[in-house]
Amino acid sequence: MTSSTRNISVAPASSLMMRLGRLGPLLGLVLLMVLATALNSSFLSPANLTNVATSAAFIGIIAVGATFVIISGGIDLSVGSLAALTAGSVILIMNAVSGTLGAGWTTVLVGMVAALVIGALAGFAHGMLITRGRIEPFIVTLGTLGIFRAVLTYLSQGGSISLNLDVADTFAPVYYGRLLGLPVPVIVFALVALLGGLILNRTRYGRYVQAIGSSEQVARYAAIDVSRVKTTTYVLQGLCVAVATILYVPRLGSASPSTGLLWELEAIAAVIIGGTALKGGNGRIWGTVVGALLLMTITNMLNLTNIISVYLNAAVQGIVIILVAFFQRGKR
Amino acid sequence: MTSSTRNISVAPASSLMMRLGRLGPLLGLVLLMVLATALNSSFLSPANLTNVATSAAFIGIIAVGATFVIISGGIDLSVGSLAALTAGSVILIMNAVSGTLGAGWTTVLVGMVAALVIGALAGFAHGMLITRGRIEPFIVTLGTLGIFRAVLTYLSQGGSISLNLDVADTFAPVYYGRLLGLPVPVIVFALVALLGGLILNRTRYGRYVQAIGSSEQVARYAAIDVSRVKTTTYVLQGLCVAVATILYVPRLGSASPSTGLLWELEAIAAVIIGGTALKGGNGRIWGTVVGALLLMTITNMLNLTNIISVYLNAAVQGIVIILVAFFQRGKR
Amino acid sequence: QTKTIIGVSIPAADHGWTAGVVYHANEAKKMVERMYPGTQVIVKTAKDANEQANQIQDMLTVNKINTLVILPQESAPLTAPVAALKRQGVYTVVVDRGLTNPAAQDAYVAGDNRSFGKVAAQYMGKQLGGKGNVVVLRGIPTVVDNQRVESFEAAMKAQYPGVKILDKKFGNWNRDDAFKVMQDYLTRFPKIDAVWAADDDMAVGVLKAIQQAGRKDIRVVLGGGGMKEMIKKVMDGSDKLVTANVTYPPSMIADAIMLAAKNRTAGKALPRSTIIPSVLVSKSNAQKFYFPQSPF
Amino acid sequence: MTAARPRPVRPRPEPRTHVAFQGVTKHFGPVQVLHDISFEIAAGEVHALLGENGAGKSTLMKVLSGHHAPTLGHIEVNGSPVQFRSARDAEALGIVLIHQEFNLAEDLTIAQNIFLGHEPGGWLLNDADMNRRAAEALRLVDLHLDPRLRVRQLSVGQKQLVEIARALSRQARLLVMDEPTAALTVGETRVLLELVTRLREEGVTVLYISHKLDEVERIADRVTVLRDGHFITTQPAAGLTPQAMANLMVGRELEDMFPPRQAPRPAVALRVQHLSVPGWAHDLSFEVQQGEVLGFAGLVGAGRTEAFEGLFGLRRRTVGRVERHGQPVMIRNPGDAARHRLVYLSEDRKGKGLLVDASLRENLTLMTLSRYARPLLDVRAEQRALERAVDEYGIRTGQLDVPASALSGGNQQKLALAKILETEPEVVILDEPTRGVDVGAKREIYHLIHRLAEAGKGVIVISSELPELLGLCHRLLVMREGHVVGELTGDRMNEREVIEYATGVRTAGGVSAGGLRA
Ligand SMILES: Nc1ncnc2c1ncn2[C@@H]1O[C@H](COP(=O)(O)OP(=O)(O)OP(=O)(O)O)[C@@H](O)[C@H]1O
Ligand SMILES: Nc1ncnc2c1ncn2[C@@H]1O[C@H](COP(=O)(O)OP(=O)(O)OP(=O)(O)O)[C@@H](O)[C@H]1O
Ligand SMILES: [Mg+2]
Ligand SMILES: [Mg+2]
Repeated sequence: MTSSTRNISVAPASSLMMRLGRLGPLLGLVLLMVLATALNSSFLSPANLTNVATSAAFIGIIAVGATFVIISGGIDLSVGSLAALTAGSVILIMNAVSGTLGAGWTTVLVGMVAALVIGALAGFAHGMLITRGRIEPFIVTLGTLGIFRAVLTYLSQGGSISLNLDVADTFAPVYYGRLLGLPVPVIVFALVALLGGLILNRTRYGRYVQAIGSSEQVARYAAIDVSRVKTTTYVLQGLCVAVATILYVPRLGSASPSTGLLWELEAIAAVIIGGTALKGGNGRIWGTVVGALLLMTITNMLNLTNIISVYLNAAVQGIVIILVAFFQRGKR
Repeated sequence: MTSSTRNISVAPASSLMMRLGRLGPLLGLVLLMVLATALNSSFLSPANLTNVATSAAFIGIIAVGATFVIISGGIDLSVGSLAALTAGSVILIMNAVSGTLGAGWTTVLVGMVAALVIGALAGFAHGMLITRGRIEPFIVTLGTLGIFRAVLTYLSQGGSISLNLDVADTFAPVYYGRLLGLPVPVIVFALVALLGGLILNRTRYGRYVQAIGSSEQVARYAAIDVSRVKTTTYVLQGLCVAVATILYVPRLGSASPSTGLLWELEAIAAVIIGGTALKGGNGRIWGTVVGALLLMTITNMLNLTNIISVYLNAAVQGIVIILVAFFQRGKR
Repeated sequence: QTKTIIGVSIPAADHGWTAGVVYHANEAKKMVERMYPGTQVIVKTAKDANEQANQIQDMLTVNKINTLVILPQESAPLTAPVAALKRQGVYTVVVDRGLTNPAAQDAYVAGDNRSFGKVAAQYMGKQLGGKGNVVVLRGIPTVVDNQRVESFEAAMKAQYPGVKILDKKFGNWNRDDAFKVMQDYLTRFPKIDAVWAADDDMAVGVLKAIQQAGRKDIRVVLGGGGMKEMIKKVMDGSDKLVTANVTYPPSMIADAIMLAAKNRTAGKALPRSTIIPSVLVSKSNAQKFYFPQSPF
Repeated sequence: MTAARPRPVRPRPEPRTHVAFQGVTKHFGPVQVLHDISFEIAAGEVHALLGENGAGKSTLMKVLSGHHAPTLGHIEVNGSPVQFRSARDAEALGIVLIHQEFNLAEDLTIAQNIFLGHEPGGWLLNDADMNRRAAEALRLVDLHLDPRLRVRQLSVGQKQLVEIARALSRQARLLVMDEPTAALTVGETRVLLELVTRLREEGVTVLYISHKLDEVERIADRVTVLRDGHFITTQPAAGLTPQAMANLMVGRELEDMFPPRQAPRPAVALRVQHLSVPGWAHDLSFEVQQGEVLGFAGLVGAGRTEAFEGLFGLRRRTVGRVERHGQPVMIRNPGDAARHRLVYLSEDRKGKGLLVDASLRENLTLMTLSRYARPLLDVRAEQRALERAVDEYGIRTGQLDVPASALSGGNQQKLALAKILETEPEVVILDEPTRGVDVGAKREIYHLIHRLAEAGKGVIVISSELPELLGLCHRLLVMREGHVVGELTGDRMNEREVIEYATGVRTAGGVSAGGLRA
């Protein structure tokens, strides 16, 4: 061809700033940890760090699912309610089958499968209403937010649904146990995040999720089955909620109308603090993981100190969230 | 240039469907009213209808502001907290000045002006953080959601802040009074909605808001001061919250950490049920008004009947919201 | 003779105690409608003060109630709306959380938040032998919570100055939040002698957190409110940390409804004020407070 | 414009019909866009499709490639009727469309876009392989970019090349190119045309849409003309001059493309000194007289667009001094520019020029709303303005109350032009003003530009079409790698000199860009 077109080298200029921007949430987390340690040196104790990681696991696992939904351009407000409903239903199911199957692992397995089925079905319903029903995701999941929690409230008659004690004992290691020295929830969280990252970045499906979030029109022109991919993101979200619930149930062995309250906001916040744009198109799982850890570190830090009036806890959280977002603003 | 513009025959086909789609929320409201009347004939009594309209006024007024924010492509999650903080601060201010200014209208006026100033300042802060600070609106307002409520909790020391009784008596007519046979809040709601509609559809500013929501880039190239217009939408939102608060304070005469809880969800729901797209670009104020009325009618209907377990209220609301959205889905 | 229509407005069942309220209100409705034919009871729940204010207005306009039994979400914001109903001729019975302007209520039936805190402090101080470290989990920032915590602290300071309150954080009357707060307390304080969880839902989370950490230093976990599982533990003595409870019975709503029905159908006024004091539940009297049918 | 066609004589097998349109008709709602179109495309030929803006070319091609379903009629491929449910069905038969309006996911990388829907790899994607193959495809179109760059960062011309590379990577048997050269400069265009020739030799059928009729003359075997959605004729290209093609398209004789140039006035309309846009343009200084048409020539990536975006404050830049009509002015953003009666038409009409989802009326009046605010907006006056502009700029549309996205490419361009000229500016900067515009309309735009100049405006034209710059401008500045490397007037304004400067064969002999001011 003609030599008239220059070879344009992709100059690495300004990429340092870019990278710093990308690392914003991580920097935020590190700074926060330094601050927390300064305020109370027990912050860095292994026991406390595992506590933080374990608590972050619930929101974190849910947020991994939310990352997919948000990257594809959707939103799911119902995750907290779905967690509550799943927890309640699963407990009722396990209590029921424990009569015939006993209080062993069979019953627990039945419960786990039930959780996954419920999560997947709820996600599928969301996906169908959004794609076939052509209703805004915000509306659909705002609706089911009410519906799921109401059904749980009805099932529990407003009180709590408790797992039979003997089943709870069998189930307990799923939350309280340790593998390789780490709490099970932390391991599961890590696995879910790795799998999520793999799916998002290394599979066709993940690529399509990003393409759809970037431009649905383009994706459709590229003959991608947009409805199916979108529906699947909600199913993934449902499955993530189910996994979180499976870890949650053995913790307190009960579900009540206040289970999972406002988890949706925390999950979405984790995703966005992690650098995924709310309007979709691109994002990253590791950012979400950092986001979840960061949110939990703030709470932990506030519980470990007394310097701020308890009334102002929420203010500190708010300020930290805004500051972290400010750190990584460069890249937009 | 060539005058060769063809006139291709224009048949009015399919525009009926389009129109029906646009009227979706209105149809939903009418159907719901028919249902409510069937369940309890006193639904249609003037007293009940004014009750519904009055209760809808708070969320409705806030939602008018939210319509601007959402059309411009933003979001404001902090409205409920801001309402609480404004109510609390205004009560403290009025209590303080009533010592010198007495319990008359001067004090009340001071309170009203204070509310507007606080609302506008909060909105301005949001706008600055979002435009100059380049932080996602979701994050900024999630942060201030926590901050505003925490400050109120601090001011009230966890309890509630009450308006002095004599000032409350002077203030009362602002909520309980009537003008032309209609409750004051309904009149104010109507005025705010009319003004909002006028600004959105018949002024330059409103056109710019829509242009920015449609494409910020194009708006910038078209010499629109994007930052200023966006900031102004948040200021408008803050002013709407202030107006709602001015109506709210004489009603309940106090503010507490739970004032305005979850109003943001209701306001956004009203906007989106009304047919404004969450991703911005276009929307309509009358739809928002209908959306607010619709949400309140659902609650009212549930209060009027006994056929459904109280535990399931939220489920009914959820289902109705989804159904209404389904009605108007055609247009997307 | 006009028919008695009693409107009951209570908070939505969002945690254990309010669930108990909803349960007892519905039980009372059944009983009243059986005992006083022709009397109608309408039970409605509201998720916040604003909705409750709308709700009681709706009840008057549409259901034409002439008696209101209300357990306000919050006192101050509902004072004006209840007063408005009273002005329009409704007989108002306020339960648990007294209005800021007592003139707005015809009758008041309530638990006693101050005695709730005091009884808890006295029991705990005694158990600790007047010396030790206590952590406190408070509820949601409300007047109720403030009263309980203030009187707890006051009583402790007055009677057991040797007991030290290490910190008090909000657990939001929620098991999960309480679990997390307790975990962090356990990290932060190497020696804790007793936990005042102020609510049985929170006590559940606290117990799990202690169990997980395997800490042996804690001797007392005191909840409150009378959740059936907790009462059962006290009754059976199955958990050595849980040896007592402090009542704050959600059934007070039922008492109020029954009182209202009895007096209103007879055309009489209720006593201005009926206070149901908080009492200590221990192994000896636990049976009396055990309602296995209630969700709470 | 009449280059001899370098056509190798090939042993042609019996001309086989590759695709046949059979009575294809298409409605968009109430508007009928295609009327009973029937014609055939032979296997292995380069078949050009001509027609004015809005004639229905793009629509017909979208029907062919499975993006739209015809309302009536059908398409035959290799003799058998087909029903495409999606673009994938068409691609399965080797029919690939290069879109006129880009269809790239901005958040994905070049490689990810090229292989979207066709990713290599098994369960896990093989990104290394994908990037390697994407680089190969890019090399075919002579675009030397890292395939891992996000498309958001590319310029319009580069996006166009990526689109083409994507189509090439699909092993097409029938390649539909919808105005592939509209955003390309001479160099890239030549590369592309060579590519088309090579594809034909490999037996690929090419359907080629362009408003650059000299290109058509160079490469097409046969030509089909559409007018107002009707089939007009199919003719062998051999006997057709660009002039004849234009006449077929428009249905009447077109005379002088470029009006005679009037002498500029002695007053300076705009003077810019020491404008630098980091990474793009270095220390530019230039001025344009009132009544002058100043051209900016250069290759893709020369930094012309960026320089002017910088001037308007749309990019980070530094600037020494800007004078308008002799007065120093401060331009920090497009708002300042508008106040000083400067406007800029972006080359990227979809991303920066038009609100594609908004109505024509809202687009037209976006920059002149103050005119209709009294104080409330007078929508009826806006509507009248739209009717006038539609007439004046020849915007062809079935209905006036449609979103801008429903206009054909060329008509969108006219709307974008109308929008900025509505502001009655004193200095007009037009970046690729005739992108995708048909010959007839081009001529109208040229005349319009001259009317602006005659009225004393300063006009700057950035264009990749050399003939356009040569025919239109009083003076040309040639940019290369962010520097003004040459200034051409009078006799020196010819194709050879421009290309020599633009490609660096000739330099300004040590004269710095700053010294090149007129
Ligand atoms: N989605 C649509 N809805 C309504 N009308 C449309 C739509 N798409 C195209 N049209 C109309 O169809 C006609 C033909 O458009 P088309 O894009 O095929 O023209 P074209 O020949 O490609 O023109 P150009 O040379 O400008 O690209 C135009 O009048 C256009 O307004
Ligand atoms: N020095 C450079 N370093 C990196 N990339 C460059 C450089 N110069 C040019 N480019 C690339 O080439 C593109 C040139 O932009 P653009 O094509 O808009 O320039 P232009 O002069 O306006 O050309 P035209 O208007 O003809 O398209 C840029 O997007 C960039 O990716
Ligand atoms: Mg076209
Ligand atoms: Mg350019």
